[in-house]
Amino acid sequence: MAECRIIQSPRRLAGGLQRADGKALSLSQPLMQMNPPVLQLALPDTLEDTPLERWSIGDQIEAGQPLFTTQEGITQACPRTATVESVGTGKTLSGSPTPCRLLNLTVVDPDPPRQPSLTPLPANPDGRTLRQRAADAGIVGLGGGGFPAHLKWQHRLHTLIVNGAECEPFLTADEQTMRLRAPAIWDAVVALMSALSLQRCVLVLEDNKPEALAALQAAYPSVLDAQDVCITVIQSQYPSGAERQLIWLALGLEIATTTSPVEHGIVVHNPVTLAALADALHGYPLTDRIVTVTGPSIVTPGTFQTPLGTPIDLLLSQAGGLRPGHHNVFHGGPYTGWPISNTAAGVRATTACLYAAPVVSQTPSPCIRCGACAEVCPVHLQPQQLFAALTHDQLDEALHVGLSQCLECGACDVVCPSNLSLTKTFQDGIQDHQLQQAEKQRADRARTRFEARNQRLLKRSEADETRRAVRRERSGSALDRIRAARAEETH
Amino acid sequence: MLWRIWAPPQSTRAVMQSVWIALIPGTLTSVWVFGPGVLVHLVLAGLGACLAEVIGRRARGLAATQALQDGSTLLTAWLLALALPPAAPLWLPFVAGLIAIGLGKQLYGGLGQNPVNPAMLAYAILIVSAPVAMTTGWIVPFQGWSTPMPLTGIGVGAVDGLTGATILDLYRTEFRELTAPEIAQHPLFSVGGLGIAPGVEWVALSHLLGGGFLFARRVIRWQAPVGFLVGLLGLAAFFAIDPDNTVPVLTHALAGATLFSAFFIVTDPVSGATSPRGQWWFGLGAGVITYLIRTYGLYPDGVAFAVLFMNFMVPLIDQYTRPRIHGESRSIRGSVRGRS
Amino acid sequence: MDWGLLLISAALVNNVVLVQYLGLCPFMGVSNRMDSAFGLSLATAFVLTLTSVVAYLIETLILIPLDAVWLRTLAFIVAIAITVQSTELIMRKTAPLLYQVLGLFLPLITTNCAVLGIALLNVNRSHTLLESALYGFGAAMGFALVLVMFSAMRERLARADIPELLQGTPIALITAGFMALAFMGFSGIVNS
Amino acid sequence: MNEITIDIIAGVIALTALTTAGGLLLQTLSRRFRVDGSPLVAQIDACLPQTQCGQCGHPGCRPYAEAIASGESINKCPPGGRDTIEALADLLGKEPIPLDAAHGITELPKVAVIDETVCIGCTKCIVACPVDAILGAAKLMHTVIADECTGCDLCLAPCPVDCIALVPRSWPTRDIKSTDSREVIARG
Repeated sequence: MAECRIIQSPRRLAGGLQRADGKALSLSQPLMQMNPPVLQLALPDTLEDTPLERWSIGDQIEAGQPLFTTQEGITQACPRTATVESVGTGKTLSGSPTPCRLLNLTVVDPDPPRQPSLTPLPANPDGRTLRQRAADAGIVGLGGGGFPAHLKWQHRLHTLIVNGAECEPFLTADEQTMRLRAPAIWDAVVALMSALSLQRCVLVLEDNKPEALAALQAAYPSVLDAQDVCITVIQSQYPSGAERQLIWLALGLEIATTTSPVEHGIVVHNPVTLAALADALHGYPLTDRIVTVTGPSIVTPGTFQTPLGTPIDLLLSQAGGLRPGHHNVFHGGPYTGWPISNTAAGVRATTACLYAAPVVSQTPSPCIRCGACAEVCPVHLQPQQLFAALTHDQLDEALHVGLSQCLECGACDVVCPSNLSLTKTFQDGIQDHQLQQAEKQRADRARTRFEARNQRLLKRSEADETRRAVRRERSGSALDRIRAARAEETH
Repeated sequence: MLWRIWAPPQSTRAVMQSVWIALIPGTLTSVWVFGPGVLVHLVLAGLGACLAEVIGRRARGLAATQALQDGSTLLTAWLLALALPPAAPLWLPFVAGLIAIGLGKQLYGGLGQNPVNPAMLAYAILIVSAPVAMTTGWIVPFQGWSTPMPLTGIGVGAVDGLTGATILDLYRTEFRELTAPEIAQHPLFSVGGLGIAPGVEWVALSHLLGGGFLFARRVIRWQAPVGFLVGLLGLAAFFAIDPDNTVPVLTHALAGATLFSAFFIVTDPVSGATSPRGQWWFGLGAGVITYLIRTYGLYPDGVAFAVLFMNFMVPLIDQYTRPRIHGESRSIRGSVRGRS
Repeated sequence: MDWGLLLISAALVNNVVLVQYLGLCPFMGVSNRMDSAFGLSLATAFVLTLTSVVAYLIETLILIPLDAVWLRTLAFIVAIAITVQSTELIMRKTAPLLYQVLGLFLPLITTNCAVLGIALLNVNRSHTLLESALYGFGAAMGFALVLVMFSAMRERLARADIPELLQGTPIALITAGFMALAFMGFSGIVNS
Repeated sequence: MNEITIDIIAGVIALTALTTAGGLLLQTLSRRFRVDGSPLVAQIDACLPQTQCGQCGHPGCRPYAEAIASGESINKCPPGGRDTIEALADLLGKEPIPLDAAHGITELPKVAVIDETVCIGCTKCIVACPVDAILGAAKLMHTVIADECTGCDLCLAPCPVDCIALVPRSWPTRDIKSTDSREVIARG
């Protein structure tokens, strides 16, 4: 058996946070299987084909059968054998004003699919087969991005980075997966490396996950050349798992914000995504994902193997429910999570964590320019300058000083002594900028259309004018002829 | 409870309070050296400052209590009380507190908005408009306890036990006739202490202690204080090649407001530069200008003017010392409106 | 006088705006934006140096021989106006890039009392030709320094929660006053 | 003539000579170094919201831009609101002024919708639309290309059956920053 190469990263983030990670909270319990009686799947806005036409109420759908396909080619399989209860519109997780279309299912057979619904792939699939399989099996970034995996593989790639950093406190989905499914992760690495002919693979782990490291080491497959593959251990620090930061920590390479890592031949995948990919190779599409339910307000935090579409309520009650009092439930971790307003909605592929914490009201005080935010900013922005510009209606200045480079990681919020909602302000600013760009494009289009119309009207009136002139001339000559004829008659 | 004091402060109030704590050793030493007048000044400056805060907030239709609670107003007053001459007439600290908060802070919209250091602004305004009260109210060290506080500016300097001169003043006036080693024979040097800047040196060293506390609590960074000391003492050391005609480096370091300013004035986050590199330049500039004013200027201790000048440089410094953003080839400079 | 000291004196100690209170109009008017401030500073540096020389030449070549020094102010105004206008015209054609930066500001400078003030001061201090040019240049540097500093400060004030009553010009005037106070610290550094 | 008079005359002659020479110099220079053309109108036009609504009193945004370039007030564009006024003030080096309420108030951007059951296919709205955002032909139902509609409301008046309505956009839009109309009234 080959030995796995383990490297200590010589780099550490300038900035970032080092706080108590709270991960033990949910890792003290073993992984539990969720068996929900109902499922609620939110349909993406843009669908290649809609289930509305294919399914009618009362129809039974087998587990693993395709439900719908998005425009990006991602096919979602039915998580469990179930009957269609209703298809309609309803509130989303975040409670955004535009309703989304929902597919409600009543589960018939609560067990996960036992038979592969797709044909298992041979040992070393080629790139095309692998891309097709990932799309058919619905493999998207399960770390939280939700970006379709097969689209990343369209680029010429040379390096695979497995993002096992899981730097945000309380999050344990990646760690639990690495502990329990290390062989599957390596399987996916082997398949990816051969199919995409990658030169190297770096699996990055934070140093607060010794169990995961041991599991990965033990499962290291002999087929992988230790020259090309290594595990890089980095210092536990938030947000070392952000894509560009991770690449820098692993390879010492800074990716310009105007380009994406795949354009540089580097693809980053989350271990949970890789485990799901390994299942897909054996013919099992993505039907379940691992969800951490944690936070100070959860009675018994833990990790749950959860069918997609499981109502959030159900998951929370499975974790012992919320403690008495006012609590917020966040989709994601304590720093990057956003509040869930509709807990009846179903779990998504990107739901890595549900974090519940008591509602705290903190009154913000004015910024005293202490610079604590700049100290922790992983991209070295000056959040206090961004904040001052945005709160005084100077979007252009905020963009000038790097608003669009903000990771929205929330580190500045944590350290701000004035309790300012910096990240929220930046998110709003970024959104405002996008709307402004859209407005500008509309204005430009309106201008061209207006000018084109004016040109057309001008041309038409000119054409009318010439036609009239021609007619006048012709009629003039006709008159002359008549006059001449009359004159002849009289003579 | 001790760990609470040592952990980095988590709120604006805690930041201000840690500066209070850091000021305690220097204040106690000042009382020991200059007498109880320091405490009276502290109270009067605090009253003036709070009055201005209340009036300013009320005038804008805002609640005054919340602003007083964050502790920044009292901090400004405290800094002023330590900067003013200990035997200055009693109206001086009160007016200084009023000016600092009224003109320096409230006009700009309160905490966090003021572009210049309120304490230094009040100091500069007063030294220009009340030079006698501001320069002659110095007590011979250790005689403060036996000296009555003057109630008005009249007669300052004439009262027994008062002296119109600090060590820096002494050097400035005596250089016309004497060399530095000769000046060091002056009786003022033998009052007590290390013989560098009698009395004041103990105050300065206490402030060093407080500054160390602030640094350990990560309330301040090293850049601004070190920049200031390098600027001031570096120039002093350079010109010390002519020891007869220059103030000794150690006197520059321990006399006047050098250490006090290094840790409590140039480190003010609101009116100072924000990035570490910017703080370094800010401190360095303030140090150099302080040296120039001390050596060549008309005013006895140039810190107030130097800090004020550098405060006006801060927007520029902030714009040109941003760190390079991760993934960018160079740092962003200037502002949108200054891009040309 | 030492030329270095002359420069420092003109730029800092006797700062044309904050100590001599000349050129306050552009100082308040063109400090809203930093790029304008840069432009005006460059234009002023150019014009001040040039007009200092021209004024010196008019003084020594025309006014003194004709014994018409009582016409100095008038003559200087005319000379400055002509110099500035012709500079603008020539620059517009020959150096369009430079004109883009300075062009808008050149006519403003014609009415900048700092320009006339420096020309008159040069005569009062009986500077030589080179000293006049240097003094003009130094004064322009001082003008540029405070203008750029002040414009950056005004940009910061635009991002501060200034009470509504004082927003804009009022707070700018107050701040300019404080800035003048800061420059008082330099008094005495160079005896002039 | 005494000496002082001679002095005065000499001075006046010298000054006159100086000014005349200067005037002539400037005249020749302005002839030799003439530059024409100004990109100002395009820059002003870029600040305007391109709704082509005519609320400013000009037939479209470009004509208003031309009017501004020749000195018209910058506060006559309600759809642009405060943002536009500030951008224009910035560009032209003027002080931002409140919106002139005589030309309307800033509202959330809207789109026109044709009630297709009522439309009689008269093509009058198609002629009125400044950006060709209405599709249709005579006697055939018309429809608005929502994505191209600027919400100018010029199609409302010509419609003989009142089948066009302005509705809020279905896609997210920026918060409007209108100048407070009360402020406009207060300042007369």
